[in-house]
Amino acid sequence: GSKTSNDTAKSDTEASSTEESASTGGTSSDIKVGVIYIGDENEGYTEAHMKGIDEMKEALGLSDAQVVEKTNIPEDETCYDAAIDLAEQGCNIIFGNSFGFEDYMLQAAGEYPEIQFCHATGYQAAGSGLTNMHNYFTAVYQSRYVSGVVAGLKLNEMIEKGTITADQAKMGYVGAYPYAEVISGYTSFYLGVKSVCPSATMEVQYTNSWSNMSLEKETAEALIADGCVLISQHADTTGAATACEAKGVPMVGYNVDMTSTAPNSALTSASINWGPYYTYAVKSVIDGTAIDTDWSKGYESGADCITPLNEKAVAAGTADKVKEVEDALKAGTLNVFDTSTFTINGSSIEDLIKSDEANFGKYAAYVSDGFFHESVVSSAPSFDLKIDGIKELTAN
Amino acid sequence: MDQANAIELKNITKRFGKVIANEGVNLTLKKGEILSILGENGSGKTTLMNMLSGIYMPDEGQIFMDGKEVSIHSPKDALDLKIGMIHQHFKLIDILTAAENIILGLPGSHVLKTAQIEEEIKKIIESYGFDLNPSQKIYDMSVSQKQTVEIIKVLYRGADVLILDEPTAVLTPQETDKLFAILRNMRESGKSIIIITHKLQEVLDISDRVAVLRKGKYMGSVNTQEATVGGLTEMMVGEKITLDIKRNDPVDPQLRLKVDKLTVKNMEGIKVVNEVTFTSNSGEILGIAGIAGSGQKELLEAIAGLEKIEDGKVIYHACDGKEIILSDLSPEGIKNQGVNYSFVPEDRLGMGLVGNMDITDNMMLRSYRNGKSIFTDRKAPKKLALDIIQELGVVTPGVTTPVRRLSGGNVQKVLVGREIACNPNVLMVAYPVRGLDINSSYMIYNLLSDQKEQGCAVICVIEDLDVLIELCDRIIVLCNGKITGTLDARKTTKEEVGILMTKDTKEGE
Amino acid sequence: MDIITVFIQKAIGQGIGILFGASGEIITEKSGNLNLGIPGIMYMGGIAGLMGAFFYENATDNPIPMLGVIISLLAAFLCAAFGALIYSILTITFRANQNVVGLALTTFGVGFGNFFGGSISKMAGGVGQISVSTTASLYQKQIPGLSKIPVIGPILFSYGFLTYTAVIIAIYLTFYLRKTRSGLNLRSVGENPATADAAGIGVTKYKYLATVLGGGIAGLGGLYFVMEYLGGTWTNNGFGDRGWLAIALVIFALWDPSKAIFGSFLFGAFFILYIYIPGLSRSAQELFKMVPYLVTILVLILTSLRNKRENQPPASLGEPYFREER
Amino acid sequence: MSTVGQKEVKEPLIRMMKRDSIPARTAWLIRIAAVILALIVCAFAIVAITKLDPFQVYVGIIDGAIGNSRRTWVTIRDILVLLGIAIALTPAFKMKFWNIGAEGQVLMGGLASAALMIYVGDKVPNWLLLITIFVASTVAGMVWGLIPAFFKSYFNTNETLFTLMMNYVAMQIITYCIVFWESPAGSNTVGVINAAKRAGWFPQILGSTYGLNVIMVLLLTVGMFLYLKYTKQGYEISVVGDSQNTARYAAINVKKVIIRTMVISGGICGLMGSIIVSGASHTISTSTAGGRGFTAIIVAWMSKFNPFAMILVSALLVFMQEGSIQIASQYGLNENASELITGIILFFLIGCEFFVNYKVEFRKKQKGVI
Ligand SMILES: Nc1ncnc2c1ncn2[C@@H]1O[C@H](COP(=O)(O)OP(=O)(O)OP(=O)(O)O)[C@@H](O)[C@H]1O
Ligand SMILES: Nc1ncnc2c1ncn2[C@@H]1O[C@H](COP(=O)(O)OP(=O)(O)OP(=O)(O)O)[C@@H](O)[C@H]1O
Ligand SMILES: [Mg+2]
Ligand SMILES: [Mg+2]
Repeated sequence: GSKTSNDTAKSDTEASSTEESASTGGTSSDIKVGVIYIGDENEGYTEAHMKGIDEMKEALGLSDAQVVEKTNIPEDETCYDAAIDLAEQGCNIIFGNSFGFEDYMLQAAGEYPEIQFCHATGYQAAGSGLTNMHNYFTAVYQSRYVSGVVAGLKLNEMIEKGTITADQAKMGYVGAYPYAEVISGYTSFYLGVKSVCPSATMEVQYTNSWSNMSLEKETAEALIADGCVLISQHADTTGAATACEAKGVPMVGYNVDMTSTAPNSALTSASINWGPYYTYAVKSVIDGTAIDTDWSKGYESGADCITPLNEKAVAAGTADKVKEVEDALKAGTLNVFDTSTFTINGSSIEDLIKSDEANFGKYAAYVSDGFFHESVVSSAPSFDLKIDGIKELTAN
Repeated sequence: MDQANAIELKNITKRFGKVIANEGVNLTLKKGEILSILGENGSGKTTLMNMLSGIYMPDEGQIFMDGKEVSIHSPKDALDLKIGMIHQHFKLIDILTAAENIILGLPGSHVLKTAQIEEEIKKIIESYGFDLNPSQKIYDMSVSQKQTVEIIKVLYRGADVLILDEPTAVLTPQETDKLFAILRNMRESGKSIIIITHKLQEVLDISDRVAVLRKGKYMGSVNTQEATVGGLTEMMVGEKITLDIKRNDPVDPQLRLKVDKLTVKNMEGIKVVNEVTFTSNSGEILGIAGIAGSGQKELLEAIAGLEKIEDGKVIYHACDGKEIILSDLSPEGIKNQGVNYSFVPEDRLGMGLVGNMDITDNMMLRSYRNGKSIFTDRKAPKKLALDIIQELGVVTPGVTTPVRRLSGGNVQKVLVGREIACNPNVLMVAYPVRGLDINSSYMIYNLLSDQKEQGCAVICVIEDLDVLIELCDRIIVLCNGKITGTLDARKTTKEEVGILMTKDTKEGE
Repeated sequence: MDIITVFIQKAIGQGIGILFGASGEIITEKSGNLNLGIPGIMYMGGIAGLMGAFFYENATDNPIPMLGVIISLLAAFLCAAFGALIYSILTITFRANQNVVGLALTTFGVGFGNFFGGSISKMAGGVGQISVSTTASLYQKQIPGLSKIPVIGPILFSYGFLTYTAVIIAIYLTFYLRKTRSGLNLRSVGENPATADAAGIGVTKYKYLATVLGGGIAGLGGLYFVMEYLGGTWTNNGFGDRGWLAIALVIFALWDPSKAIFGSFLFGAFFILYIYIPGLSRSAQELFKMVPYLVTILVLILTSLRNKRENQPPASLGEPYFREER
Repeated sequence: MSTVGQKEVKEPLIRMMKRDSIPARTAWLIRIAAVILALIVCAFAIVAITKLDPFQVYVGIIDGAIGNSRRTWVTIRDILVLLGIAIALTPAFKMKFWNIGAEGQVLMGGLASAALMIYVGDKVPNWLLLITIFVASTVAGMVWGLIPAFFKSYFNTNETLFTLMMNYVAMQIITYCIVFWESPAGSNTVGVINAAKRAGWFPQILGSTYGLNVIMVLLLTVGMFLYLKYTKQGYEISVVGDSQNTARYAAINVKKVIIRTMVISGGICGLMGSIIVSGASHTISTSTAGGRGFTAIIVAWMSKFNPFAMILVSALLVFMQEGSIQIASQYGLNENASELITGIILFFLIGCEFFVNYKVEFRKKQKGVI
């Protein structure tokens, strides 16, 4: 475990190293952790999880032998095999990082009640009746919001310079699937943009794949050809960055820092730091305390962040504004899904819930105190409303 | 003899697995002579020649050219030594033109100067009196045209030693005469020539000296002037044999097959069989004469259901008097009607047999359907295979050898043996002795006669007019797909048949 | 820019990688070798080129773009040729079944690409961090001036040099096969090696050269994808199944490289068509993604309906040659 | 006068000759030697690339494949799938029909099973559902085999590409269906189908979850062996494979045989799809076949269409694959390394067949130059 976490997670590393001193002397030497990954270190999403695991190892002082990682596990019976195999190897806690693992992990969790199973991005733990099954995610909408602010400032700069007019401030978004996680993500990004650039609009095109570099690039190019002046994405590769760099269109990435692919165009990337959760979950097992059935923390715990701003590309004053927004998020004074900032077909969500038009009633549980409580009912994002100003190019 | 040796083979041995194709062969070819090599099928003639042309390498022995030892590892070495060979099976590329085939592998300018090359080739064509269009594609050519290309290929390369492996097997007598004239011409210009043929008359006709191989061993040579057909056969086979074809009068001939105004078109839409009408009777051999490519092959294949029939009828008259119209049926349909007939096609390995299967499995081709079980019976075919090997003297390392490995003559014996074994009511054979040695040829002729005596209606296409007249009861002559005459074999002459074969038929159209 | 112009431009961009693969496979097949390892070989070319540029750029402080291009070109070509050499040794000298060797090589090549792709990713500091921007920028350099002409500029002149190289190679190969002596020899080797052999042509030599050079050319397709198309990065299985489409294109083009040029553009167009058709639902998009494959099938059926002699695969395709075999 | 004889007389260094036959024992020794040689080469590669102790890596592979009974069962299950698909391909290949569309045929079979599990689910008793699944998935595979066979037999359409393209069409059909079957919306995941009631799942047989898989695939293996070797249809396949002209001559209906054989080949592939979906994964996705349709081609060819040799070859390949999952996790070795190792072993195994079929002689003595 000599890998150090990257710069973006620096603040968090410090935070957890204090935790580490608290846990020394515990039973961390007998614990064994198993991890099932959909990809490997060559794939951005899994790589982020691996970094989180490494951070956890360092924070809790686990040896390499105490962490067994299985990579490139497809979302089928192989996942179940892997989970069972890890259980039989004596793991006390087993993580799985892909949505499609959930059913197989549930199956294994039922068979090994004394082992903790933690599944990222899933939603079934609470309803499963298994006490050893847990879901986790982070409040990634926060980092998306912050990255949106960066994008909005860039748009403002372009409007000021006269490159575009205010009503040409149309952005393109390369999404993977029309899935709540993606919808919640692009909405928070858009709300971030709008908070500084009110005239901005956005088009979303789906690739129907989590990770396909060529498709992401082609989709970004089609969006640019369609008049989008800034691109963001919720898909795992740097395909969109490649397209933007070639066309000189500013872009906001996801997961990883994209400045090496797009040194002149990448502004920043919304990113997740999984370290805090892994540290929390494994430490809970060591301490013998219960793990949250649904865990979702954000900026305040260092689980979300944006990658370092690309000074070459961002608008002047971005860093200050970002700091201000981040502080507000950490302090809890800023709510991303403030219902006063968006409308759906011209109405506010509160009004829609009241009228119970088109089944809006089901959102009542999420909306109170003037905002939509994302990732509270369950750890996975649940905001799947199409708000005004955003147009999905893929029909439903 | 004061002539120098062009080539000297010393103690050459070549094995293929267990088969010894050549064993300690010593052979010389003198400068400016035409040497003919004679031997039964599978006696190793082709193998020996292939070692001169670089296809095979001898396991043992030495090759000398002009007195110096040479080693020939590849065809290229042979070409560099100015040895040219025309192989038993043409070595031509179908989709290329004659000119492209001729210059294949030769050095020259990087970019092809097609016009110039064709000009050069035309010169050769004219100087030897060939008839060929250098820009014609090979797949459009007749067999003799292909042969011409092969010869020009050798001439163009300027070979000093020319080897021809059964060049006349597919030629008409006229074409053969033309070829021989050219060979004599070449001999006059100092070239040395080896020719392999099974037709003894040709041997006597063209060669200066005859060398004989038997079972891979060299049996010695005789000057052609001193040679006789009987002597040569005895040398080849190792014993005295009689070369007679028996022909009895047909006994109780009954109508078996009636072909009525049959018309077949080829891919280009030309009528290759044009309103052909004839009958075939039991206990009778019907011969079909005609120069190569006059529609014989298509006619037989059409009757067998393998060729699409444009117009006309083929009616089978069963022994019980029932009439079955075959012309609408596929081979499968004919089979299902219970018509018992056999067919020995021209293309033995490509149509009559499965090259990669052994003799037993090839026997099954006719009989595998027997019985109700979904499983095949291998016992009977195996017995049949052993019987055929025994009775027809098939030279093979074993019953399990793929037939592809057998020499041409032996392949034919296996095929004919199988077809006769079905006790057919109608037996059709196309070019049954092509490529066969004289001994085997007579064996086949007599097998056909036997079939006739057993009451089978035999239809055969045979090139050799002497044999045709001697073997058959009736002869029909085809020219350009039309019948130009029906003759009584006992009364006709070779000349009469020859005239009908080239009779101009255009007038009727 | 007009959306149709962009579409054509992108279709060509998608097609070029396939074109390299098809050109390489055509001369390979003309020698009688059906190299199903091309998809793997293209991965090998891509990763080797990227690694070459990566190590070069990391080794010097001021990398010279031209040198980076030369190094990566060589690395890609040689590594892909090496893959084809493995294939050649096994199929030509050892006479192993071409299908098996090809498929095994594809497995090997894709694994090779992803393995080393991962390794350099790690060295670069993580996913998406590989950067060979100096080299890649030269690969992506468009023809100055001309590319700025409206409509014609983007469609004809807005590509890097590899795009033009692909077209030139394809055209030259057609010329080579049709008009040159050694092209004639090569064709005859693929049609009938025994005949070619008897005519004194070095069958083995031709088979080796055609297959190895063909592999090298195909490898440039991988390089194109990595450098010009993606601007110098790597992603696992990023090249997808384009290698298979390259093999499909061979038949599509009836073994004529110059016909493959337009074929490849057409394939490229079908690939991205659905992105440019507005208002498709997600399920409809998935159906649209079938189009390239359905069109290939349709073309196959249509070409088989008019079965011309000249449109057939090389007659000895897929078969090993042993002179002494009867 | 010609200028022959200037050339030096030289025996070539190496001469190759076709062997007539070789004792089975020698053949196997050659193959074993090839595997050992391959492992040695791989060992060098491992040291060069990863600096790991190759011996331990191999121990890791063995441990990963058969380290405990669960791992062993997983290995067996995966061997069976690969074996079954190879068996399915064999009749087509024997007929020289280059069916590289097993991937798609398996997928269509899997799709049929998944559809039945989803739509018919708990409406019928499980045994009836399973039988329906077998029939439906076989039919689905048959259709996928029939289409290219039809065009091959009537128009001589190139089947290699046709079947390859059919794979992608099948994949797109699956992604299309997933849009409707996914849960939750947009997740692109069907998840475990009928997780609670296990409707359409293979029952436990002989005390094992995979008992039915074993029985079915072994029956297929033996059946295919008998079919090809001893039945009339098997004989027809060989004849058609060797020469279509000869087949027509022998009154075999070539079109019928091509179509029938591909229907059988595709049908078994489809059935394997149901074994994967109902008997193992209980879900459907584009990676349900997971490239095994291609690997099976290698298996079928390397085994020279001998169903029993296929057991060995598929066992070797799956063994390496399962083992490498283990070493990847144990040593943090990138999993793609296993493809490299498998590739190298395959190259050696493929190459060694040459020495089984041919005799190689080195120059015995230097002959005199005259
Ligand atoms: N490539 C080969 N592989 C195995 N056996 C062979 C091969 N070539 C020839 N033989 C065997 O060697 C023997 C001699 O064959 P060869 O072709 O030389 O005979 P031939 O005299 O030319 O006969 P024919 O008159 O029928 O042409 C035969 O038994 C044949 O089966
Ligand atoms: N990329 C490719 N290019 C050409 N042929 C290919 C390709 N991929 C596969 N093939 C196939 O390889 C096979 C081998 O061809 P072969 O020359 O044996 O003729 P054939 O197609 O079997 O046809 P026929 O039965 O008419 O002789 C063919 O079936 C052909 O379809
Ligand atoms: Mg011969
Ligand atoms: Mg063919």
